[in-house]
Amino acid sequence: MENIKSIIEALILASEAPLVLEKICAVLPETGKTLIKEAVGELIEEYKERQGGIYLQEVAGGLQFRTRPELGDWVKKLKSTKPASLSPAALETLAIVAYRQPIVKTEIESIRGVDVGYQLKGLLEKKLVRIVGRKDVPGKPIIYGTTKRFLEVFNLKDLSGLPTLRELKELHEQQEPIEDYSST
Amino acid sequence: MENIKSIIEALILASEAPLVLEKICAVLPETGKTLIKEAVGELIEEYKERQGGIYLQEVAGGLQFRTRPELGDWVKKLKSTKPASLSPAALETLAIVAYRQPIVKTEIESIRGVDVGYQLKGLLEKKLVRIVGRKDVPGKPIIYGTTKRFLEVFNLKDLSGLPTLRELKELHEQQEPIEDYSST
Amino acid sequence: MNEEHTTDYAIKLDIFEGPLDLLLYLIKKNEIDIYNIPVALVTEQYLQYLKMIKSLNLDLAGEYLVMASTLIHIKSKMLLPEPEEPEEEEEEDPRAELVRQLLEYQAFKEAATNLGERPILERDVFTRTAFLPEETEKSTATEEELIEVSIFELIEAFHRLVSRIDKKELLEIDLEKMSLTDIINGIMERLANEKNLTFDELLGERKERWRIIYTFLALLELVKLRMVKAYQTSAFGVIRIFPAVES
Repeated sequence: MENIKSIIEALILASEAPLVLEKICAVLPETGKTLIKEAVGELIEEYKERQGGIYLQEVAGGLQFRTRPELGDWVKKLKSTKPASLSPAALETLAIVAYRQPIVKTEIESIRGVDVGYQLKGLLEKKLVRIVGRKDVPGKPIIYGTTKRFLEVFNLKDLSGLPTLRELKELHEQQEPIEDYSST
Repeated sequence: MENIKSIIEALILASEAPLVLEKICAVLPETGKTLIKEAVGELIEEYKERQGGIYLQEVAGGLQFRTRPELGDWVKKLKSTKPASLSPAALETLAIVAYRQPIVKTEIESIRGVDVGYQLKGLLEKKLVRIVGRKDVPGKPIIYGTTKRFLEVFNLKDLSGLPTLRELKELHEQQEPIEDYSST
Repeated sequence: MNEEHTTDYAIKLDIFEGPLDLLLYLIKKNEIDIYNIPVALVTEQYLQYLKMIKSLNLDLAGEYLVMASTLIHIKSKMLLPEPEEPEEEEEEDPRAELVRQLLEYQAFKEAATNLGERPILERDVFTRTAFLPEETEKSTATEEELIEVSIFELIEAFHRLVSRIDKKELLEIDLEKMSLTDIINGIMERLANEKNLTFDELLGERKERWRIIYTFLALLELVKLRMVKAYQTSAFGVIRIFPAVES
């Protein structure tokens, strides 16, 4: 019984959606449904009695680990420091600015083939890209470049530290091994 | 104390990445670091003693709930996706980067005796290895190192958790110990 | 080398990670002391292995050949007679460097095995992957937020763009139906002003792939029509284009 409870507990944590009884039964075909139900009940009870920060919640017909509702404010505080990642579109725009700076918006757009206004705004807000000046052509378009923060985020001493396309190609062009021996 | 432990437990579950001590401190500014460390240590101990299906693992400098390694086969039965495995060639390359970082490609190649471009590319894509910078020698070769993800994937608290190399013990320099939660 | 050995190698053929791995295998198979390698024996078996690969028409990585020459070099050095008068400093064993390399590689091979045997995420251990209710709420991230993206992703993004551009350019020609006539006229116009031009000069600064292809096609057409003459001073030398008729 102890072992079954442990397995169920592990399954609940690892499950991508609330874990339904049928899935537990499928993993443990040797164990009767009644026994599984009993183990689940005991697990729920244990977490309830323990009064810790997490508990087992029956949700959408399945089981899931949840944080105790009373602690919601603390959890929200944690979430406000969540690291942001860049969308592929923002990353591409940033890459063009980094490799082709100083550069104006229309030049970036001719490379990406789409409007980049939204991405540029986001990159300016994230302080990864800055306005370097204005180009001396009709319309005086804004010239963009990368910032010091850009170097910090990417752990670069200066722009010459950016890997070149040639270096990337060198990694790309290596021949593939004949077979992949999986490590078990 | 009970309450602090509960909050920390909830934070660990809610965090998507291993939760670092600094974040706990940021959420609980009123509580001293020593007290938080103590609570973390107790939590780890509790889960260890409980011998359930889940436990608290110190990984990549933070804390994370993980399923017990012995139950891996059961959990795998639940998961439909197969983990991408590393070939022996990739593992060798990764081991060299892990033990000898910061390191450049030619150094890895002189140890393995073969080209490692293909392996490096794969490890970069899997985010197990990252570009750290450029070496200040002619040609400015790219320097590689392991990532936080490497520690996460290999269930390591930090790089000092790697076992020392058998034949190279005398050459291996002592790693400075990094903050230890459980020792308080 | 008898047949039995031959098949033995054949089985082991593609499991070696490189010349050092193969050498370690030979040392283990022959129960040799790594600090006192009988170079002649190991070299013979090593070369036998390379022959095997060749006979099977498999690609042999250059590194294996480099190691073969290293082994032969060490072997020949060991055959040299000892110097009559021992020098001040003791002569280093010609095998020393190879032994050091083998030991180092062996240590990392072991480390790699250890890594592979650790509890690995998504293979032996698992974490929470399900969404929790709080996560659906929008985070109120500030401008000082951390950004998690690596420089490798940045350059990969750029690389994707560049490779996309090449294809796009070729597509654009089809769309715009760029006419060969335009380029032919352009070439003839330039040749009227300048006595002769090289292919490079014809292209000028504009070296997009489609332009190179079209300029080349235009030249072929002009040569066929006997409107220009192309001369080359030597094989692979610079090609000069002259107008067929002096204007």
